[in-house]
Amino acid sequence: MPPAGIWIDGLIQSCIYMTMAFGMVLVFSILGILNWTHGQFYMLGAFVVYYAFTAVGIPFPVAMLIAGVVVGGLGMLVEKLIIERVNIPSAQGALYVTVATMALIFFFEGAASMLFGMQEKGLAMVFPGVLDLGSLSVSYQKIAVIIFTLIIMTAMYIMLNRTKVGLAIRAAAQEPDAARLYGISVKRTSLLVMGIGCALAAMAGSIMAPVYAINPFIGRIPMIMSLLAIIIGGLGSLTGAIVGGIILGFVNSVVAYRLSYFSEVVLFAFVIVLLLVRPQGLFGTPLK
Amino acid sequence: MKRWYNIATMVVITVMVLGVAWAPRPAHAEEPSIIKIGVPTAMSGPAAAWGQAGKAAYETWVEVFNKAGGFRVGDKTYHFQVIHVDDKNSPEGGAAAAKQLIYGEKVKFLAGHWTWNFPAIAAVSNPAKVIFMTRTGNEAVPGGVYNPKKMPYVVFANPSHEQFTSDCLAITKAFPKYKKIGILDCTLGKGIGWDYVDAALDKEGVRYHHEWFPVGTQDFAPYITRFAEAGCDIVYVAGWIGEAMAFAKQRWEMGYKDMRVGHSGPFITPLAYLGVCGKEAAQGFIGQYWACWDFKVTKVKRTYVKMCKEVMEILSEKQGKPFVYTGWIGWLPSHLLILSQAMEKAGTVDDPDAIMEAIRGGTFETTTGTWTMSGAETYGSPIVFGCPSALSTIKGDKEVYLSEYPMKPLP
Amino acid sequence: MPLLELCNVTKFFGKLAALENINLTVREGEVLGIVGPNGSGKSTMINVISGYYRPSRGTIVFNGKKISGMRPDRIARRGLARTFQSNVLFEGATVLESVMVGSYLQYRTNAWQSFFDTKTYRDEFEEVVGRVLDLLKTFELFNDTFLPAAGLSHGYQRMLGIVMALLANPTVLLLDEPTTGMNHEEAMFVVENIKKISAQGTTVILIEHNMRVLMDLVTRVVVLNFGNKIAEGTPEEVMNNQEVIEAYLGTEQL
Amino acid sequence: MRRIFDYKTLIPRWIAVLLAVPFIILPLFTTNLATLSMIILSGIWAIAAMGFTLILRTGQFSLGQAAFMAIGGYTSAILTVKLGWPFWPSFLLAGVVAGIIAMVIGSVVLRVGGVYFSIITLALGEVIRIVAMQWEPVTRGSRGLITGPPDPIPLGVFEINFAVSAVPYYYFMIVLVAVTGVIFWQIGRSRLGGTFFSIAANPILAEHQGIHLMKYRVIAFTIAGVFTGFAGSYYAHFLSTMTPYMLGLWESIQIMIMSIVGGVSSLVGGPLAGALVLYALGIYLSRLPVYGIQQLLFGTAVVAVLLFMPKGTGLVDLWDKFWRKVFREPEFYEIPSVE
Repeated sequence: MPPAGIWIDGLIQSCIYMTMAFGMVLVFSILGILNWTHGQFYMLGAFVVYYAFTAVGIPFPVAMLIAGVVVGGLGMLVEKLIIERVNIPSAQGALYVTVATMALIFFFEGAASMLFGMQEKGLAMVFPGVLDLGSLSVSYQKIAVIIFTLIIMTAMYIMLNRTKVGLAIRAAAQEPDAARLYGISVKRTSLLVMGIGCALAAMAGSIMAPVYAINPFIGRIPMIMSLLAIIIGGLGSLTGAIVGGIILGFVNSVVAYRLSYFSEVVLFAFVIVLLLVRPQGLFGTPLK
Repeated sequence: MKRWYNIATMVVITVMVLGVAWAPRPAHAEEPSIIKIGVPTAMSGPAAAWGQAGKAAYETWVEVFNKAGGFRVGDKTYHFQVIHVDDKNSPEGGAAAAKQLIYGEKVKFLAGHWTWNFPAIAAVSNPAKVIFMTRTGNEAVPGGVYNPKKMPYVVFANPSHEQFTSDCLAITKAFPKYKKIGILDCTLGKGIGWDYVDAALDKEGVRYHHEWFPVGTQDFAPYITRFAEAGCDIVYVAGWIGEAMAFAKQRWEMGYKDMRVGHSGPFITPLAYLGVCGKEAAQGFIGQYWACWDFKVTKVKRTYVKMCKEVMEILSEKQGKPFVYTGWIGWLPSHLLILSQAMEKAGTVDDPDAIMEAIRGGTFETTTGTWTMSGAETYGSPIVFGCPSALSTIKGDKEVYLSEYPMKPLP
Repeated sequence: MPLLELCNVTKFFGKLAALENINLTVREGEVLGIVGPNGSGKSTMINVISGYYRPSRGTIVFNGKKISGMRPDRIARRGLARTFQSNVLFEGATVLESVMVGSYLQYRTNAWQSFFDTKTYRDEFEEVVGRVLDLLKTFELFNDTFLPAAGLSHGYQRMLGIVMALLANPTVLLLDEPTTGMNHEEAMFVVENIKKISAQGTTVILIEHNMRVLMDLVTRVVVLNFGNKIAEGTPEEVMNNQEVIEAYLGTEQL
Repeated sequence: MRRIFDYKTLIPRWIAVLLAVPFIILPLFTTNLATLSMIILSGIWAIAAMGFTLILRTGQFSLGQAAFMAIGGYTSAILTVKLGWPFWPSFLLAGVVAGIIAMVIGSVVLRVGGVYFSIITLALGEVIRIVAMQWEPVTRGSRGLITGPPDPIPLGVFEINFAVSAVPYYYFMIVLVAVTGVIFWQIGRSRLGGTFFSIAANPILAEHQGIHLMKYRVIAFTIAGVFTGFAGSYYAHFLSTMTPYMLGLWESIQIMIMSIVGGVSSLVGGPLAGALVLYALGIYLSRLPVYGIQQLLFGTAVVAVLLFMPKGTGLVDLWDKFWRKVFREPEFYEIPSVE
């Protein structure tokens, strides 16, 4: 039985992967494409918060919201200017979107390393201090991570289930054609969803900014991890994304604790086997 | 009308792009009195911070060195010129950079300081009879790629495993109270002769525990816990800057406050650590140190100290804020000093064999002290010298001299 | 012995049974019509026979071989070709390309012969092309040979589908609503061709809404409703069958 | 008549040869290593991209191509360094091994389609990389294997020596690309290409026409694997080193981008165009002193091609347009006599 520190760590990781994967699946369920740039939006979110907090001196929660808005807007821009124009209605469409978003990975990383430099930056001063509980101790930052993630997830839940927008989104996700009949503009919905998804990625990044070091390349691992989380949960299933994120987070940290550096091969092998025996994941709808 | 405007802009853009693309590299004057030194170093990737900070320092130092009169061979005066090429911090990048420097720039000397792409660069430079002064290299262990018979044109400052050993010993000498040292490295560093480090530590009676983490790890909690369970009270991180910072921060957050952390690299600036780790967590963080004017054990020639200080001042003025990175001092300047003195001894600048002859077993004044090529009994090669593992630690927001451990050849 | 035989074939989608205990025997050389209101399981039946779906229960025997549960391509190789209602196009292909791809089963030479472009392959290729162009001529598609298939009218796309099915040199041809979306002339033209085909000894099973078409084409009719076979026999018998009339009056006016 | 499935690449043979001439005579003008190695490497990437395009022709979208390069590279590196084989046999064996592994993996993995296939190949690539990383005794882990140049080929009086200059590498690269190109071109025009095309265009219909999808997907995957393996082996020996991080996910992405931007309408022209243009772009941009600008402009260029070229076309189709303009070729190619 791993010590409590490992479980807390697993919880923290679950929080990132959950938030990331949720945004990704949201985009996938509406646009039907995987946004491979998701990790770079995570990175940009972290940088926005960093500068908003250190340079401008905006309080952290506000800075987080700002990051969400800014990067969400950026995501909408990407959707409007690139994805929408590249995503032609044919078998090839998804292919071109994949290529475009993957090219954007290089674009954003290059831009970030030009603008912000490659040196590690940090926000350790946001919630300094450690809560000491005798045997184990938790830093206030990690507590903040958990709280913020809960807030964001609840907000998403309310948004999706209690508001007209959310209704429209879910409708467009389940029955695009029917939704069109009911006068829901799928175009606008997908634009909105892209914004929300990227905002979520940015939020994840900004939550993590005080915990990890910030550099232009921090987006890559979370991107792949949330991809795996989605596969575990099942492509296109929102609950799947959350559950997958939680599973991945804990598995990641417990396996690393048991087998140290063999953890990554275990993860990938696990996902390959899962894809072969049950491609639809835990919650996805079975394929023909 | 508008169409013409568009076409015109298109043309302009194309011309500009082509201009940028085909722009010839700045032509290097080919006077005989300039010695070109190729420096394959990391300008991108996780070690970019070191590479970029180093580049500025090296170029300034070379200016200062040339201004001070360069060096004389026979009756001619020679100046150095350094050409940096990004090796993308990877072996294939290093090989490509070395090829570009040797065949493209026609350099006769390489001086680099990265570890895990040394073998690739050496494989390119050695057949071309290009003298490669490397600060650290992976493969100098018996059975490794480096073989003094096959690679007569490679000069080591100190191979990776020797540096790590010496660092660990320096730490344990500095803090006798720590009972067990944990050694953390990225899986990238697995193959660089840790078994020799272990042998040396065993001989000195130091207790240690190894851990490796996969590339790109951000979350070190599992490894911290494993170290804690192994009873390590000080951990030496042989990874990149970011990883060392993350480790220090997270061990603090997990409540292992008295688990001390050291790093195999020098500080760029302590402020980065304060930013990433937080003030308390960064206190007592150990890094490498090269501000030779503080050295207690190793004696350094005053002129060199003055030079280095001058460079630091110039750079501070240039960037407007104090330039506190001292890691560069032990690297390129010492290589170039050894090279210049060897050339003076050999009386030639373009006969690699003669120069290597002068280097073998010779004694040289460098920015890190006086070194006699002392590797003979270690590697069966007389072309390995040492470096002091000089350590510093973070106090407040300053980096202060801690201790040093003059390198002795390994058994 | 019967050429094609379905016994107790059942197909469930989730809980809902699209086909229930269908028993059917198809004799050599006949033209069998399958009729029924929308959603009565006609297309499902074709899909089950051609292997697109595997039946939940029951067996399908073709030429004395059990084909239920086989992959579609294996079934097609045995000489059981089909057309699709909508999905008939190779995206981005011209008519000729489509039929050339469709003529996969026409070749005896293997892929490597075609790769090395041997004499035998070239001869066979010319021969196949000739056959293909003749077929295109008979179906009035020759003038469009080099045009993108997507540009054809709906009716002609159907004909293209039939041509491709024929190129799988079938002994049984399954036609899924071959004449819907055609005007009367086109429909009649297709009917004529189907007659020709069956005259050459190919057994034809077709789904058809248009009773007039059915009447002068088929020798036997099977009526499906809610996945059950409610009647079987010559068109006349079926037309006078009370149950059938009700089933139809319930849905569409005759 | 044989041209119907590559009717979009209207380049007659003599034009193709004509285009090759400048590359063949280039070393007469410059033997500058930077230039030559740029073309050599883009040739290597072009071969890998051809493999990707071939797999794409069967409607599958592989994100693990660099892993097959790695397999090839490691095979020949291990054979030459560890077992002391000469280069040429190990080069051939590298392709064979990569092909066999591709066949085995493909016959398991190709069952899942679409984005699942992409992700599973991505994961496989990572696994192969990690294995190369951890399998110290054979692959020397992260230290990598230091490979030598190919052994000299004695030609009567003088001998072709790879150690001294890049020109032999260059010419062997040309040969390799030419052979691969001819084979892929032939595949594209033969019935095999047609079958691949049909599987990509409409798998269901193709299956009902009697085409065994799985079989042909595995064939395509294997062929791609073989040539990618060759490319990988040559890559390892040209860079004189083989490490786990040379060929990872980001290289797979690079291969894919080259193939798509070059244009998937042609099996050979597209990858060549994509690799040459994009790799050259990358090299020249990496001369700029500002770090990060090369990734920035690279991404911009790719997105620009995707946005401003007609959909479904890549750089190679620019040539196509030009050709039609100049020679008044019809949009859909007339078939030569059929009788």
